[in-house]
Amino acid sequence: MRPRKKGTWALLGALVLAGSLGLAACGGDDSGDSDTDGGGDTAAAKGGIYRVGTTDFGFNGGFDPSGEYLGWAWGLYSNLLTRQLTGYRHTEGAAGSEVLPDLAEAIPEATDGGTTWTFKIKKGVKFAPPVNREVTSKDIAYAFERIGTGSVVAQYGFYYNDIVGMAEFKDGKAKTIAGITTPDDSTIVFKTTKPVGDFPFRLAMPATGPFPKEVAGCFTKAGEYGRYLIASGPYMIKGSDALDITSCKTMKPISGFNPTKQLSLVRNPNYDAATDSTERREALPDGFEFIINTNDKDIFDKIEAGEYEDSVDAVPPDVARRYSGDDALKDRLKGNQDDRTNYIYMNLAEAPFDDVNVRKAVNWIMDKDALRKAWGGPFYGEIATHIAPATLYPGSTALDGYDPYATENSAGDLAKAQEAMKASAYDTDKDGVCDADACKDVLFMNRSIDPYVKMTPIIRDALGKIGITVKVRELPTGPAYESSGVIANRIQAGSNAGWGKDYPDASTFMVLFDGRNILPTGNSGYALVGLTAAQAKEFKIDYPKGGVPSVDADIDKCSEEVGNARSDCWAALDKKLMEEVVPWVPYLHVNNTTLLGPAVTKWDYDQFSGEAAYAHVAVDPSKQK
Amino acid sequence: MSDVLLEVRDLRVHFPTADGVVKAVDGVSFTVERGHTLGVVGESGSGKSITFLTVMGLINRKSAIVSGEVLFEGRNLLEATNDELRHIRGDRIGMIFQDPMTSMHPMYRVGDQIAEAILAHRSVSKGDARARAVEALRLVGIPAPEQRARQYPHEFSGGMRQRAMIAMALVLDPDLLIADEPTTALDVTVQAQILEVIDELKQRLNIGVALISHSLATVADVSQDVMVMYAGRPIEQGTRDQVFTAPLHPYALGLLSSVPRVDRRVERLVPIEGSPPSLIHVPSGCAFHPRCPYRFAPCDTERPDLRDRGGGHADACHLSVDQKAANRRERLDMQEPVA
Amino acid sequence: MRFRRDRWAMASLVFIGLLVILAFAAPLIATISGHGPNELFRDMTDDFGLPKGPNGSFWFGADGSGRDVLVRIAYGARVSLIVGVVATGVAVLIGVTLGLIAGYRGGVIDTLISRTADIVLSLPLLLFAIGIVTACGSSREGCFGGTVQPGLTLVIIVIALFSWPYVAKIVRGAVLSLREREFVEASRSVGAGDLTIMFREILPNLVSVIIVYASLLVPQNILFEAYLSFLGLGVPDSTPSWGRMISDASDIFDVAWWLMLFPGIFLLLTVLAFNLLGDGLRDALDPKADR
Amino acid sequence: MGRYIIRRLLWTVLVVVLVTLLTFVIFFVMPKGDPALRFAGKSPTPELIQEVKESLGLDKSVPEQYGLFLERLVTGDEYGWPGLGKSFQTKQAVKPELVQRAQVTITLIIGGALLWLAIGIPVGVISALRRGSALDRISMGTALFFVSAPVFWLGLLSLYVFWKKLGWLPGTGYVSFGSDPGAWFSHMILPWMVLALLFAAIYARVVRGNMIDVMTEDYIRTARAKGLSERRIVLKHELRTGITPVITLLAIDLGVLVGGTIVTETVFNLQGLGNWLLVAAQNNDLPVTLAVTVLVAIAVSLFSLIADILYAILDPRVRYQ
Repeated sequence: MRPRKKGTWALLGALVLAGSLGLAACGGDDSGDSDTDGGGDTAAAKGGIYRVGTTDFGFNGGFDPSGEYLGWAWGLYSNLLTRQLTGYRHTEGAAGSEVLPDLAEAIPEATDGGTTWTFKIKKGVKFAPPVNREVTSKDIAYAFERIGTGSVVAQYGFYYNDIVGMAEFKDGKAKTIAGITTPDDSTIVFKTTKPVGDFPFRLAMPATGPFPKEVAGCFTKAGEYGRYLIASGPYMIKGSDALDITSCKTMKPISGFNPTKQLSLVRNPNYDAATDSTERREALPDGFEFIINTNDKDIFDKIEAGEYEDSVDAVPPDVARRYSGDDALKDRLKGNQDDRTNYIYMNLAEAPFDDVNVRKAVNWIMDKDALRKAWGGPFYGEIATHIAPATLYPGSTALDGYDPYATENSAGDLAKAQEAMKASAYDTDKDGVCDADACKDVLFMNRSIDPYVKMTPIIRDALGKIGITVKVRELPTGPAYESSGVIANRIQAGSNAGWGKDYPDASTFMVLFDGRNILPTGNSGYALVGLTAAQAKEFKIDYPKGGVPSVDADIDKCSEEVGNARSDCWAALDKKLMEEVVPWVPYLHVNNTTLLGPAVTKWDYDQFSGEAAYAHVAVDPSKQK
Repeated sequence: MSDVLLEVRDLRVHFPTADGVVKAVDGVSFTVERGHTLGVVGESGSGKSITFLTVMGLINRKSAIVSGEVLFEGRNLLEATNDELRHIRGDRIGMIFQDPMTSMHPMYRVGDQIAEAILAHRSVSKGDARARAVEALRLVGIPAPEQRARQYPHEFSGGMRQRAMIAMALVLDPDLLIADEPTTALDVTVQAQILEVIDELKQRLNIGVALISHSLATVADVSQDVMVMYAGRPIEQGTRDQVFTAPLHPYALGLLSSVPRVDRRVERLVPIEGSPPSLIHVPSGCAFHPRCPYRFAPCDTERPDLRDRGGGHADACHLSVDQKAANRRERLDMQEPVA
Repeated sequence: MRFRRDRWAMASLVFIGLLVILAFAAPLIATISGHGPNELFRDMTDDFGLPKGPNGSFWFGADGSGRDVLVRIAYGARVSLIVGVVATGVAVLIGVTLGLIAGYRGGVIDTLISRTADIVLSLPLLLFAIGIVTACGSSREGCFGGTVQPGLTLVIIVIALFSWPYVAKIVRGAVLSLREREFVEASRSVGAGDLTIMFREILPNLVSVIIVYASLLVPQNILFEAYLSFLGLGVPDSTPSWGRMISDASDIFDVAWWLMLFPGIFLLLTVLAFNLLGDGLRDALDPKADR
Repeated sequence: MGRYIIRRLLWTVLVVVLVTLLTFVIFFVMPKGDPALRFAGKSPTPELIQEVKESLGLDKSVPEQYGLFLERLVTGDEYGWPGLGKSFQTKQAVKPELVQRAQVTITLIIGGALLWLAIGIPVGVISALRRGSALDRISMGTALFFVSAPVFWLGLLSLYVFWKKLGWLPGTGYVSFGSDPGAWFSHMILPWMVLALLFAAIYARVVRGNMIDVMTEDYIRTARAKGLSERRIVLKHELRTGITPVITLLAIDLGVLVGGTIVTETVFNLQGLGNWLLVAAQNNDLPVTLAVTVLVAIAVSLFSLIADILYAILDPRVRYQ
């Protein structure tokens, strides 16, 4: 049985799995509506244990916040366990995308031309037992030292490369990071080499701490600290108070976290709600249980029976069908936009996709509705018509109703596809069907798990209509990703890809089209937009005669913009990509889908993590089983 | 004065199969007397083994149609229940088989296998049974029987194993020993020893023996009575001397002439040509006629009965006694014995 | 001949015959029903992308992509039969050759071949199947210098690779007992070469053993293909395979029973038929195995 | 005997070396992606990839890595002996999970084996004794059915019937005995049954065949000629030789199944070795793949050694050769 599970890489845009699906498109769903009752009308109250089932935790950094890059894990840290300088409301939609102070008293204005950020830390925030001391600015500075420590493998450490002295620290040339100073225990100052407008967003990411060095300092290998995590938020890992921190050697993994069984959280006795706000965290249940149950069907049976409250995994289509058809149950089914795009990529350096007309034809022919059906239909997301989800262009209306390849029912249009194909050199007889050898046996990468495998016949069928025959390789998620990222493999196209935001800005999508980011291995811009002849030579691949279009200049331009102008600039680039460069067929803005148990009295969606807003949930223990 | 142990009357054993009825034994009558050895001779498929397996109740009764009488000390064994038969087997009638290599269970010690026979019929302790087993081994001339009893069959030579089989068959002092080709699988030198052991024990224990063999030579020295079988029927019966000195039936004659004999002036082997008949489609008339060098008019139509030709010497053949004598002279290339 | 009287074996032969016809006639079934094997019928999936069950036009219902299950089962017979027969053929070819050599030559060659067979048998076979299939599927070149592409050929190679040792062991054992027989001695004494003896004298005596064994290997290899396809390591999706169809059903077997039931029944009956045929052949050709 | 065992153990070591070497070859030589990439984030820098490689031990040359693997296997590593390293995927030490997973698989195999022996042997024996009867035909027909039925299909079918439709049994997944013995048992029933039915069918056929062969043996006729009771003949003489080969078969099957219950584990969602191996191999999790491979290779070799030793104990003919 191929597992349908929340992937290891939910936040890794390149690796979106079935688990992280977003935006409600299906009847009666509630995109704007924040504090949703979970089906009961009981008032949300404190108490009870909130239980969540999942087939697999899927941590890719061993749950060490310094390296962990899984969206759901980010949700756990920021909702429940750790408090960063900045944070979010943990709610749905635009309100949930706004960055707020958390550990910091306020988000300061940058000084020195946007390169200096001085944060004041709140008093009275204490680490959970056994550390039991106040959180200081040094604990945050230490978090950045961890980011700069190679062996920790901070997967998104690149966001902090603009901090002065980070490079020297990484190379071992400096003992401290020159650009991070802590004048006193409640002040921390960051200096960046250039203005970084979205710096507060970056400080909301879990790798920025705070971490007590007396514990975390013992664990500087990738993923180790995950089993010793010391909380600063309302909850802590059960049993963390029993951790013997007299020395590194006496520490044994905290009992409440077994990576293959469960993660149990209990209230952190040192948490003072007065330092927090209920807008950010209500912290209603007395504890959380995250339970690994490898039987996906059983998880949803248990939710239905009231044995679990929630699941990390996507709701299977058959369950969604049953619930959405039942008025009494409908409200317990949630679909929320996850700010992510799933797409078919085409390799611009490989025939026949080196011809923009072929790429346009592919966009015209693709039956996006059928592709969405493979995912489970409208409940599982909105059909994508451009690169980044519209929510990443706040204040811009440029993409409202934008669909350059609009077809009836989004089912594809053969006539328009053939028209595009006729313009291509690969259609030598101009009949709208590719007849060149280049269109035969095109190497097409896909994943070997549901729902990806269900897309294969649809893609094969669609491409066949314009004369492109594909040789589909279906590999497990990891190997598919790795193979696509090796340029020498010369994969011509694929549907194993998806991309999500790290924080709400379109730049987090456009990095995929920056030719300067292309790597021979580990490449994530599979379409190779912006590839230069020099790079092609270096990677030992042929460079197409017509060249490869580049948007590097557009990216540089937009990066400097701020506010609505920034959104408009990115939106214009999105359009340019869709109409002139055409590297992708974006087909779905995937939803995060959730089924709630009968005991859930309050539930919200966290736009930041793309998962349940655990900080705002509540259960009625009397309805639990 | 003879003491008849076993009397078989008109025994028939037929096996119905998909291809027809196999008449494995088709009218056999004979007696075995105490202190005597009956030699039963015939080619494979002549029904000699089936006859005695039927006597022992060792054929599958479900798949065979058996008629006639098997009187053992006056009791008809064909009417005995399985349980009654079981008590007679091993206890009153012992049997040994052709291949000593496969006739003992390979995974049990020889002594234990003999003791098992004792325990099946006598209420004695295991220790006593083992002691008797050792004695039995000693009786059949196995050296160091105490050690041998603790060994497994594959550690025995062929001859030793057959001795052990004899020990097993005789350990309960049965009245009758059926030896089904006991020497066929053995070396020539060992053959004589085994026959000697059987003969000696027969005399010492005063039992009756049925010695089955495909060779007349084997039975020649130790039998008192001889029966020659062909295609499920006896075709010649008589005392040893009668059959050996004056065989009547051409088949018996053939068998005898194919035996190398030192007392013959000219060494000559005359095998019987042709192969044994199918038991489903037994040739009409005399079953031997297709192979018979002397066949004549009635042979392929009329079946000759077994008839006494004087002195209890009987055969089943259409030829006249004189003709047979002439054939004998020609075939055996010798004079009538002066006896 | 005993085989003719074996009613079950004869029935199996008839079934296999029908299956072969089904496999050949698959395009005909597609034409009659008007449903191509890879044709997608939007109407046959609902709003949630879940397949619809049997109806007048789709007798066995549709799969998750809206394809006709009946038509795909007919095409799937091809894969099962081809893999079953070809992989077995390759395995038998390798197994017989190596078994003959090992049994006849003995010594170092025998040790080498026998030990290789032992090692292959102690390999975690699916691991290597996964390794090979994944490795060959991840780049444009395929693997083994581009000679092998994922798909039917690779599946056959993997299966043959893991089933020859069984054949080799059987053949080697049989050769060992034949090697010292008179007729071999005789031809050796008249100066026949090793190859002549191996292939002209010994091989003909092994024919019945090989036929029996091959006939029993076929159903195993059909199942093997189904297992590989079930685990997503088999033929590409455009080639319908029963194992893959069952695999597609594995997540939704409770709401789309037809997707699990029908391919499974065909797979079961096919394997059963080949097993019965093999048993029948063994009974007929191997007089010792009278059971 | 002693020397024989030592020789076989050395052979086991050789098999482990060869099999792991092959695993390495398949892992590195065949063109595949680099597992390091997966843990370097979505926008990896070459430096980060290098760090990940170092943290996974992939920065060294392949022969060096293999040498290190063998060395750690023998001398142990930071997680104790034998050194199996930590999983690429979970960053957790392989050994404790190997133990945990092995328990699941062993539970499955032992429960299944008890069941299939309990079904297979009596069915085989009775079929042989009642050869040709209706009972025999039905038993052998059923056996052939289960030999032919694909395990995954049977598994899904049984889940559909007993879990989804009848609701008699809970669904898939493994519950440890310690946490809830009742749930442990009810979750294992179907996997045991499905695994056992296949093997029970195979064993019934083998036992029947053996018994029929044995029943025509001369020594059975001898036993009967000795006047032994039918009961004793069957129980002591026929079964002894009829079942001895089954013990060998069992030992070999148990060894092979240590890594060979992939399909059963996959269908029933049991987090055992087979399932682990499948996932690890598919995701290039080399340390896990190697650990399971080593365990399987050792299990196969050791069990076949056990089979031989058992055979020698049970069959005196072998013992003295």
